[in-house]
Amino acid sequence: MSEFFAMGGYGFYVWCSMGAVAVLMILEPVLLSIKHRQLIKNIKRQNRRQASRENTASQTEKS
Amino acid sequence: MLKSFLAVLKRDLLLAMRRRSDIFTVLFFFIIVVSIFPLGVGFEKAMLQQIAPGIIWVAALLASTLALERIFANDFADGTLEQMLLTPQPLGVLVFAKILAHWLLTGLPLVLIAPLAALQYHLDFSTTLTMMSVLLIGTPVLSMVGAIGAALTLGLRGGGVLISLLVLPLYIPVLVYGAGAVAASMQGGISLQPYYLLLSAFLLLALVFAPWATAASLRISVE
Amino acid sequence: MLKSFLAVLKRDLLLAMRRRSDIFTVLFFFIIVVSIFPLGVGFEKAMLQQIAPGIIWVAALLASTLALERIFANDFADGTLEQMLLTPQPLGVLVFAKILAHWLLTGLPLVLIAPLAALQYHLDFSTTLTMMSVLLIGTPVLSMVGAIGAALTLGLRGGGVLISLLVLPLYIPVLVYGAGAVAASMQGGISLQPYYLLLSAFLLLALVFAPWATAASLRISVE
Amino acid sequence: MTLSVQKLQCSRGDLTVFQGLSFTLNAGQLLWVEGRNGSGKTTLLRTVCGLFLADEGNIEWKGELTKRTPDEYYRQLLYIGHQNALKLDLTPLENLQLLCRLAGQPLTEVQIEDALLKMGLAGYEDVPVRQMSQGQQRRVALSRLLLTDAALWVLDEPFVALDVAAVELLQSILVTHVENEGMVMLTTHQAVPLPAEKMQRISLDQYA
Amino acid sequence: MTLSVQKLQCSRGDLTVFQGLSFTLNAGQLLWVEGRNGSGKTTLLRTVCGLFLADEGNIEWKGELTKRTPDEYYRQLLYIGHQNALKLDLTPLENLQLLCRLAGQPLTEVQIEDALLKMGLAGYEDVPVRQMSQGQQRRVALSRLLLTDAALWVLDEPFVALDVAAVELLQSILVTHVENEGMVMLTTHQAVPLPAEKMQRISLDQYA
Amino acid sequence: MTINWFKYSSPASFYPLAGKLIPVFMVLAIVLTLGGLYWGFFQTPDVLSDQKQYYRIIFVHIASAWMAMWLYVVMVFWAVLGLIFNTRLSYMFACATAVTGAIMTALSLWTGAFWGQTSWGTWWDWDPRMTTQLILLFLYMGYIALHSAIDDNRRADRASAVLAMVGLAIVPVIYYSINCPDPNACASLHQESSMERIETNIFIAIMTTVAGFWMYCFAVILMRTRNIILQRERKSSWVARLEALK
Ligand code: HEM
Ligand SMILES: Nc1ncnc2c1ncn2[C@@H]1O[C@H](COP(=O)(O)OP(=O)(O)OP(=O)(O)O)[C@@H](O)[C@H]1O
Ligand SMILES: Nc1ncnc2c1ncn2[C@@H]1O[C@H](COP(=O)(O)OP(=O)(O)OP(=O)(O)O)[C@@H](O)[C@H]1O
Ligand SMILES: [Mg+2]
Ligand SMILES: [Mg+2]
Repeated sequence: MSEFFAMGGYGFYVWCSMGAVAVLMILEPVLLSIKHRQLIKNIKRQNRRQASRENTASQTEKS
Repeated sequence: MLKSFLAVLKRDLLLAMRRRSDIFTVLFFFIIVVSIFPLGVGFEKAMLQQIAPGIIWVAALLASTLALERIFANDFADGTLEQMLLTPQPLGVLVFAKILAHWLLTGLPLVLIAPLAALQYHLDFSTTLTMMSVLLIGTPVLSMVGAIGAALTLGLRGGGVLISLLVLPLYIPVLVYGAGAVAASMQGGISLQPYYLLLSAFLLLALVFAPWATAASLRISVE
Repeated sequence: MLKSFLAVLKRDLLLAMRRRSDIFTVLFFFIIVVSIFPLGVGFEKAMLQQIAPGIIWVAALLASTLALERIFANDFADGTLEQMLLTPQPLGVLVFAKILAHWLLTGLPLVLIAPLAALQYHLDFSTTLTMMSVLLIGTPVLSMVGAIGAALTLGLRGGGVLISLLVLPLYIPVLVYGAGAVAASMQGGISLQPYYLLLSAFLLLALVFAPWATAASLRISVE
Repeated sequence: MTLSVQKLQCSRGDLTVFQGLSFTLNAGQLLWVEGRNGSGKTTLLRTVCGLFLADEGNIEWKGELTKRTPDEYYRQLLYIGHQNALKLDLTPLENLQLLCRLAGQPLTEVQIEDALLKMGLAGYEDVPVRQMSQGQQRRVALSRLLLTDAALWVLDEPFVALDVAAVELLQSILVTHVENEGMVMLTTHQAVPLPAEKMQRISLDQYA
Repeated sequence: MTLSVQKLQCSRGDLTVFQGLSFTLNAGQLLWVEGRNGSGKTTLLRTVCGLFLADEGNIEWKGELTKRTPDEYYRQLLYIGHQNALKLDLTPLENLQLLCRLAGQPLTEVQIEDALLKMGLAGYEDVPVRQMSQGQQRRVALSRLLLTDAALWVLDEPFVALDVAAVELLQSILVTHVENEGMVMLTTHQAVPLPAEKMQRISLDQYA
Repeated sequence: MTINWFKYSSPASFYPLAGKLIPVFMVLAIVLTLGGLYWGFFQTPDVLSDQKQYYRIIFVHIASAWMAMWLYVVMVFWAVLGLIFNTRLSYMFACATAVTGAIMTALSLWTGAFWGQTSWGTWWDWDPRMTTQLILLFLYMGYIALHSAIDDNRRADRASAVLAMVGLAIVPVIYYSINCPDPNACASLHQESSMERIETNIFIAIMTTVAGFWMYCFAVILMRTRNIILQRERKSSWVARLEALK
């Protein structure tokens, strides 16, 4: 096992490359989905505000 | 059409004449950049000769990009550009006049001052001549390509540096063959013709496409 | 007084955060300038190593001057600068805050990115460290001295190039000792202490005089 | 000669500034665009000039889409916006000469001097525009109205920075133009003394 | 509290813009500076603020030369010029916060929101100023009048770009300030409804 | 039966479609990439003797280097499509592609540098291919910088589209100029791709990893496009309705 990770003495280089690739390629989709969730939360909040505003407007109209 | 072309050209030259310092600024920038390098890299003659073509060309590139920032910025800020968009002439022609004026005011002086720089780096006479002639073909390409960048970044914060960022990578072919020609001429025994042909081809292509692309970019930016 | 200092500092950092691209623009300008030189001068390893300190320092100088153009220009154009002149605080303090913000946004990133440039020029590890530390002492001096130039050229046409013209000659001492320290460290066996001492002395002098001189220049320019 | 705008909709970023805007402007009429701050007056004028791209709708000049035959349209159009379009380093004379040449209408010095005189700028012909006050610069820009033969004038807040005498002068210039079968489209918070049949008003507050 | 100006003379380039100008402005008074375009109104206001250097004459605040004790003077002074002094990339809230902090008067968000609301900018608190129209930007700048505790306001054409509603609002703000023993010095081509004893007029045309 | 392509050119109908496609591409990406790497790491021991184990960097290096180049073309394609047909969606694609492209370029430089250090003993050399890759990174950065420097989305889209187009027109010239800085010597220039002399196992591993990277890029670009859509169209009614469904 440790022989495998040593990569014949080049372990540092091989794993630095692979590591960078792994980190970036995992980080990118993760960040994107976090952003996506944030956006959806914002839109929901915006919808809620809109709805409550419309509610109060229609109530004042009635009264 | 020719009349508007001439009118714009004349106006830009006139404006430059009103503030003659502008022209000298670019020139001095070029000279200063060329002159401070030896202070950083040392004064060894052989080494200076070797790096001279590269340094002089990069300095020309930088001077040209920096000067570019102004090519449309003033017209944009004071509303003249809007008026140019609202004329019954094709915008490309007016833009070409502006680019030409810009080259006459910043590119051409660089070509003429280049021998001074060559002197500082101990280049011989024939190399200096080569240097001047490739600069003469190369700098208009820089102005043309740069104008597109200037049009795209119109009115943005940090315009100056941003233009350089966009445009410097696009200058690379001119840099490589421009500096290459000078280096070849320094070595001697190599035919310079291919260099001249390539640079002229770049110039032709730029002449055909750049004014048009610049005009399109201006329309986008003014909106 | 401290409050206004912090307010100005915070505002400038906030503005930069609003347009994060601004910071990267300067960085990339630096990297691009450093990277296009070899295209002009050739790729020989020994030669690249020899010219590296000079090239990297000159690129830092240029990036720093270019970024300077913006330090007061926006405040001037939109009238904020007038308001800063009309406050009951000493102008020098506000100016110092602006310069500090400017260095944090343009100088410090240069220091941090310098190892990449060193890599491209095949510098070894200890030389790279020296490079970073002299840049760390030197770039604030550049910002300070440059601010005076920026204040003097405020609102003039051709600001960008004009500043470089005024300021680049003033940068020469920093360039000479900065590049000298790196070259010395590359050779090995030479004490670097005098270089550090001199650069620190420049920094101290700049800290004492520059904000004050900049404030005075601003008052003149706004009139 | 008619300018007709149909179902115009413009937006800035996310915001739809106005929509469903239609009007027809005939020769000998003035269109006064009104509206609150931020109601889209500037946006409308720029769109009509083709400087801003509408989301939807047509703008026709003499029955032709302006996008289709811009040269024809621009020959008849004069736009003066917030900005004066003057080069600060040139004199009024040089500035006006260039602007007229660009509009395809070369003029002699005498004509331009005459216009400057009428605008109350006698003695300033050879002073760089940079050395003039706000109002004087605006006057130089407005001198173009006396020089142009364009039929359609599009003016964004032309009265700004003018003193009382200049405001009256400008008003009379506008009235004369309209009476000579010209067309004007303008925004302003200042009244223009014109009879109702020569003046249309449009309030952008209704099209938000 | 008095601002008194004696024998002021200013020149721009070769031209002497005005000379021998003297006036005294007391608490609870408004000074309306009139004059043709180019008569030197802007120059006068900037000189009073210390942004422009006079050739001759004294400017005194509470009997002290303003040059001598600028900090004292600037604590009481609010100047709004042609330019709005707003950062286009920041929101109105951030802009006003900074301007107040600079003037040595930190304010809470609530106070600023309140001022923006009064200026008719509700809903624009978090929009970058860049995305506002001319008039809206001017309103943001003028919100400072509602927030400041400075006694002396110096305003250069404050009514420019404002619509009718905003003009009325600004007029009422000025009147209130004057009635609260404040001082205003302004140039405008718009009348300000104030009784004669509270208003001084000065015409620069006489001092050329 | 013909498919109505234009139907999917509107963000409203594209958004849910993309939502369905993303998991598919993601799974494919994971399977192919890991499969390729598995093949490369465990099925090639006979080829890679102990001294040359660093050779394994090639799998990710080539994949990222290829993606870097292809994505630029893809980006310009969408940008040009946007300029021609003025469709909002294609601009959004272009914009989304740029970031992933830049990341891929950075990865190829990074892995290349580590490779260089092992095989040539230098982190960086001015080899034409490496230099071109660096310049490609600059071009991506220019595109991104320009786009983010402009506030107005419409202007940002169109301006950066023009830039990308000009860039693509000049890239071949740049590549050529770096590849043969001396035009006199260019006739003899013959850059052979080492792909032809390659061992089959390694070839399979490379190709599978490359396919995996393609799938990954599809997935990520779709994700980013969806984010951009939400960001730009947050005020429009279909977005509001979309969330009501959830
Ligand atoms: C920072 C450094 C490097 C960069 C930017 C870089 C860039 C590239 C690019 C763009 C390609 C794809 C080109 C193509 O398929 O034609 C590539 C492929 C390749 N690179 Fe690198 N490279 C770097 C370092 C290295 C090093 C040090 C080596 C090896 C000793 C290397 C060996 C290869 C090989 C063998 C291929 C694939 C085979 C081929 O198509 O020719 N690269 N690299
Ligand atoms: N930068 C300058 N250089 C030289 N002279 C100037 C400059 N700016 C203004 N002037 C001159 O100074 C005089 C006064 O200008 P100022 O701007 O103070 O006028 P103003 O009363 O504010 O006019 P307006 O009503 O048009 O704003 C003008 O006659 C003008 O020609
Ligand atoms: N650059 C911009 N980006 C985004 N939105 C903008 C921009 N400029 C203006 N807007 C918005 O567009 C709307 C219309 O602006 P416009 O300048 O056309 O108004 P206007 O009627 O001319 O106002 P004013 O009387 O204040 O000049 C405003 O609500 C403003 O918030
Ligand atoms: Mg407006
Ligand atoms: Mg004035």
